[in-house]
Amino acid sequence: MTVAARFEIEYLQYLGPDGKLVAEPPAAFADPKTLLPLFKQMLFVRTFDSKSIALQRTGKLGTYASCLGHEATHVGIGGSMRPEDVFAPSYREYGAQFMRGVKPREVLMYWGGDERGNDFEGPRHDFSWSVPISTQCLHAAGAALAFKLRKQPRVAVACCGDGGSSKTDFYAALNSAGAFTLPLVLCVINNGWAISVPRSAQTGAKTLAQKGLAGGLNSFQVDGNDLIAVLEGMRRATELARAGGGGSVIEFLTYRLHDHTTADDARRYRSEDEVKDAWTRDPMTRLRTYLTAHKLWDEATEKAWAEECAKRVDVELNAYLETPVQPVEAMFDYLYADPPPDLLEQRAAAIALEKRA
Amino acid sequence: MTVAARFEIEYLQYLGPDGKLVAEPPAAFADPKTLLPLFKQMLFVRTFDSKSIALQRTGKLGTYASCLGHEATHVGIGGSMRPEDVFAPSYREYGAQFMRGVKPREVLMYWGGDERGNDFEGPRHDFSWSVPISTQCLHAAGAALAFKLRKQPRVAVACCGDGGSSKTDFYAALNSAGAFTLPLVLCVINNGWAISVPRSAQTGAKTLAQKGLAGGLNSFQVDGNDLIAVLEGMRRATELARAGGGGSVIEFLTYRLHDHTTADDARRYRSEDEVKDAWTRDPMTRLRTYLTAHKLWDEATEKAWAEECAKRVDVELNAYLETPVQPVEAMFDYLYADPPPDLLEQRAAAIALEKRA
Amino acid sequence: MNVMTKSNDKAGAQAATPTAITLIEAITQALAYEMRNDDSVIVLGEDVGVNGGVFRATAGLQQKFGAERVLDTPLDETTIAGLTVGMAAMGMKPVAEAQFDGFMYPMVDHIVCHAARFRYRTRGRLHCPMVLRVPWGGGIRAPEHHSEANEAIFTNVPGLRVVLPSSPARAYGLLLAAIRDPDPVIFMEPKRIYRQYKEVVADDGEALPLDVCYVLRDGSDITLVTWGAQVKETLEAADKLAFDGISAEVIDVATLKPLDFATIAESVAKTGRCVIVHEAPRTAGFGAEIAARLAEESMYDLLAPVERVTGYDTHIPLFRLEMKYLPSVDKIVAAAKRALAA
Amino acid sequence: MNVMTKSNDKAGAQAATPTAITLIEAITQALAYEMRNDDSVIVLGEDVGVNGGVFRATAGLQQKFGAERVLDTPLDETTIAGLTVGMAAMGMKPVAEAQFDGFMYPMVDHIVCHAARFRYRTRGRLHCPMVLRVPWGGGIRAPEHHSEANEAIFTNVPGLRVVLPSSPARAYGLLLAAIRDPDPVIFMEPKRIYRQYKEVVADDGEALPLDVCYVLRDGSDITLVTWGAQVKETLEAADKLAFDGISAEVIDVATLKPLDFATIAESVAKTGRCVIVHEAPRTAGFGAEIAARLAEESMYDLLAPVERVTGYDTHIPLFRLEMKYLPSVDKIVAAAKRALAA
Ligand SMILES: Cc1ncc(C[n+]2csc(CCOP(=O)(O)OP(=O)(O)O)c2C)c(N)n1
Ligand SMILES: Cc1ncc(C[n+]2csc(CCOP(=O)(O)OP(=O)(O)O)c2C)c(N)n1
Ligand SMILES: [Mg+2]
Ligand SMILES: [Mg+2]
Repeated sequence: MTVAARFEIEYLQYLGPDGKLVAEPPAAFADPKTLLPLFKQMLFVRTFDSKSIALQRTGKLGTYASCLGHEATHVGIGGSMRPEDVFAPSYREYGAQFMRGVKPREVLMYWGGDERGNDFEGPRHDFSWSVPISTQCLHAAGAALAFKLRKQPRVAVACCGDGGSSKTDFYAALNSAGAFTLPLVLCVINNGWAISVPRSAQTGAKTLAQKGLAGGLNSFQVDGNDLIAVLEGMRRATELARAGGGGSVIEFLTYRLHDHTTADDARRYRSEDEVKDAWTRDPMTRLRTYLTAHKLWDEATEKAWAEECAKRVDVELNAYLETPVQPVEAMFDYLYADPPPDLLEQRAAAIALEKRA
Repeated sequence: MTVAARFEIEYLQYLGPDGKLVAEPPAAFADPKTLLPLFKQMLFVRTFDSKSIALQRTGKLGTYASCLGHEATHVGIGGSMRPEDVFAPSYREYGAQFMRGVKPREVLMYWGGDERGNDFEGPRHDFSWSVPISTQCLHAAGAALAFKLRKQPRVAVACCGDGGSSKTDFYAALNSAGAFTLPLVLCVINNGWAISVPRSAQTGAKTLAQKGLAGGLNSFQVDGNDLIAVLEGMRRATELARAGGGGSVIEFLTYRLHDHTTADDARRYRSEDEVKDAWTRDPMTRLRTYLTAHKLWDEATEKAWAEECAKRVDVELNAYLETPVQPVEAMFDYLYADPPPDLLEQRAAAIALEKRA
Repeated sequence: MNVMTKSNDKAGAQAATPTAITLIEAITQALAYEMRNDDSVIVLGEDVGVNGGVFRATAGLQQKFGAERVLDTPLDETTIAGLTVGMAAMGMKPVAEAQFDGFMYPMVDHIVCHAARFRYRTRGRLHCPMVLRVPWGGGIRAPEHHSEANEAIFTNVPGLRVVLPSSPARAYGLLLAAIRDPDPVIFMEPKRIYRQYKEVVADDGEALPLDVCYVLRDGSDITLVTWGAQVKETLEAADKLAFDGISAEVIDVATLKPLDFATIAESVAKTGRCVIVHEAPRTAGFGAEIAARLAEESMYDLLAPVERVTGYDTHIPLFRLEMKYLPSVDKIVAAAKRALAA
Repeated sequence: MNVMTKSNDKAGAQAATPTAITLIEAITQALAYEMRNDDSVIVLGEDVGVNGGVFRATAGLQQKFGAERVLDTPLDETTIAGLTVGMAAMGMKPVAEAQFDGFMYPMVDHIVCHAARFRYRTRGRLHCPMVLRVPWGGGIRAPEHHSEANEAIFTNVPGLRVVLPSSPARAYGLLLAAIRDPDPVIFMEPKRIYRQYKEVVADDGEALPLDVCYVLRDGSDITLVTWGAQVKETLEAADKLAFDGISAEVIDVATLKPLDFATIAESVAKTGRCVIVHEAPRTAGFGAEIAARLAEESMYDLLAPVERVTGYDTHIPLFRLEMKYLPSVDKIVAAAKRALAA
């Protein structure tokens, strides 16, 4: 038998669910102190998330996609990028976006039905939220191609879900990354579910990481609830990309602890037991244990920080709630740089109608 | 280091370019006699191909896609299927279609600009030619899903090219095959070129076969110029599929010895040397040598068979040339089972216009 | 529940005293009926199984008919469209769901190049008896891409039917007809009125005719032509006009393609005036085709210029502004009055 | 060759005495000009590199500008569209090619959901300065899917421009304008007339205005409105009509979206009659929008019903029958005479 090619999919894990190391952490993250600011950010994100859900329940926000349980993956991804890199999120990676400068009020504006949420102050070149699943992966590939052609040492990072890894755009992105040797990192955030469809129904592949082999990419899995593994995975992938070595597919294994969105009721399709079990792998708990063991965290600090988070989130919530609706002409004003006369006529008519009303 | 998954891509080859065995042939094809009818079909296809090109050059045919050099792959694929299986070709696998009962005159009708070429007598359930690259792969997946749901022991076989393996539809097909464990065989016919774009520009993957790993499929390469390897590869894949074991991706390594189509001029983008070199791996020569060595073939037989082929092809050519153009109403008559009144009015108007002209 | 079944009726009548149901329940009822009636009918899409669809259109179907009749697909619309075409060509009757209007675009290739062409391409050897259902249109305070009225993408494509019901009864009857039709049907469901009101719809398996307009209200002064969710606003506008002594005829186009222009022409021949209402952007929306036919065939009947009340030529905004984008009763009444004043 | 260059003109004039060129050569000339002029312009597509495109539109560009400016992509239209959107959002000006009209459908999603929306979605923070070029229409005896007139797919989509040149000069000037436009442009090239005739087109980098109709011939009795390859038949029909003493005004719409209806309205105000000619299927083709505008805004000017001369409401047949499908000079003349007799 002749073998034409051989492959292995590696799995990275350093910090186990119990907060103990299961492997020697890589040098860059060996000092637990480096993790502290990220842990604080994870806590902030969780506060933001629960307050946003509450806001939605009171009717003051539209449908909202929770990020509960994804904090290590999201914050780790955002924390591994440089400002000049470009981020192409799907719709729940607030942790990554906050690390890059997007404001919580902007997230709320978006889910609150206001386009201005996408006009965020975070890196002005970052892509906005992408509702059509995985299309952002190809935009990131296009951005990576632009960086390569301009010989800029920038990396494009896109996120999609386990469901999103079935989407043809995801495959197109990894195919392009291989064909053009692009500085692209495709982060597949496998949280077990695509709304009601379990990971097992999406594909016959043993891992989602191995999809990267189809494009000849650097492909591996990480424990997405282990911040160290997330950081190390991203370090490897971004360094490779920045050095001209091409693209990666990283599968982050985590879990969606909340409903898909506030419009969903997960009890219809998954068991309480599964969720309970997933909580035992919560990214927050293990990191708290680890940092506490290293005397970098304690209950008092947590309490103080929790209060601070609550305060900061409230500021953002209020800023969102106080933002007046856009004027009616806003629906005409950002369509073309050079709007045609007919459109301007419609705009004038819409304004006139408002005045009459 | 933890390894989450390991893979190997096997390469099948039995008959080397010099017509000598490089490995023990599998039992099913150990008797060279089994190859003889297929070899004869390969010769027939080659005759058909050269006469079709000649016909195009005289203006009696539209653009035509040659199959020169693909004979072992095409005939081997067609010869491995059962009548009740379904075949979803791209546009140049005449060898496979002839094995299934499609008539050469039907191929000519199609390239001659007449839809009736698609109304072929070959298995009435086979898909017609598919110009939009690789879309047929998903139709085959849909057919395979139908077979599975109806618990029919039928297999769907689709062909696409090396270029076609970059198409999102191809990825979608292999993803579905894995997700639903479908009786689907995806044949990637890697002939080195997609019009002017070389295989190397399509993807960073080392083999095209490994794309199947993305869907968890049975994935391997065969020497597509070696009829035995083609038959063995197809045997493995169709048996697996029929037994409920799911889908395969087979990469057939061959070469497009002609221009892409008669509308193309390959000298613009590839070297004469490359083509000369490819001729040394011609599927016909090696099989002829092998069968001759086994006293199953000789020059006289070849001459007689060549004459027979020429005669048969001429009958088909003439049948094609003598087929009158469809009446103008043919463009209305096959659109809906139940055509709406406006369309019938347009039909009447078109007929009236014809009469006046 | 009083269950009545005729032994020779495979599908069976489920309830002797049908209760009033919403539009979305009518969809579910039609799907269930036809799945009982014809075992080649297969439902597929994202979340259509255990979850019963994000709008609950397929609620209970997987429990009733099994996982081999109601399939959750991988998350890819290209996949759904391509599998549907392939299954249909093999003689099944797949009813696929696109989760939202804004996610149909990856399906366009398989619909236009294949579903709409199989019969034509093979001179009738193969064909595509499939339905693609999709929740359509704005007004439910949903996120981006969940509110699009994109029917015009399909109306220039030969070989398709484009159907848009606007009441529980028509949803039931037209969906049955769509599934039974041997050609591909794009079945767009006005999600804004999924649960707007209830209507008694007998689960009798009676299809309603495709390819015809439904005259919902007779009138003599002006013809209001619309489809989908706007039927409601249009009927309300007719009420308002009646209050002012104006008699408006209201036509629900129901099947956009092929268009039953005869019914519209007949009405305009009577009224001499026409307002076309739809929520898609104006330019090259399907309303243009109706206005064009009037300009070609009803010129001498028209007593006033045709009016279109439509979405603006911009994207439907996120929900804080979306109601200002959509046609409203007031906009329709104003257009009708303009036409009447002309 | 007498080469003249101004040192302050990056793009440079290539030839002092411009020779007559075909429409496809005008495309190549415009691409080359703008690639010299602006190094953010990138050409990408299937076979656009060494091979210079299947129609030779990009012939010589890779040799001239290098493989980093002219990119052969993997064979996937979704890929081309998605990469183009991503590059454009980063400030490049990609000019992508779809190899044939029938292969554009997989691009619809990225065009409609993203190219057309980036500016709107982000309130101007990001936008998509891209052009998608595509050989368009029938009549070249090509295989299936190589002959489609599918402009209507895009004309209902806000945020896009849809441009269709019909002469070498307009191909050059409008393509330059399209590339320079900061918003996405679908640039459809009538492949049937790629090499039909030559015209002197100075390589001076002068763009022609987008968003306006071009009046190609003045007339007073009837207005003939068309675009793309049918401009030729329409002009010939005008000649024939002139022979019968009928003075036809001929308008090349050129930019379908946004439509310059004012120019058409002005002409019809003068002539009172209008024939719209296009090769796409009639129903919901873009001609419907023009007829609709006439029905709304030019009713009182019209002396006769509007006429449309179009492809039939069926797929363009394979080439043995295709010419019977397309509008012809005779069909146009007949329609004009009907309008004049009305
Ligand atoms: C093209 C498209 N199809 C369908 C949807 C509806 N939808 C929104 S989220 C979702 C599931 C996504 O699952 P996954 O990719 O695993 O991401 P997760 O939500 O779990 O983070 C679906 C089907 C969509 N947004 N876009
Ligand atoms: C969707 C689509 N895009 C582009 C084309 C034009 N085209 C026809 S054949 C071809 C190359 C195909 O190459 P490959 O898949 O390797 O098959 P081969 O022709 O070599 O057998 C291209 C680009 C097409 N037919 N369909
Ligand atoms: Mg998920
Ligand atoms: Mg090839």
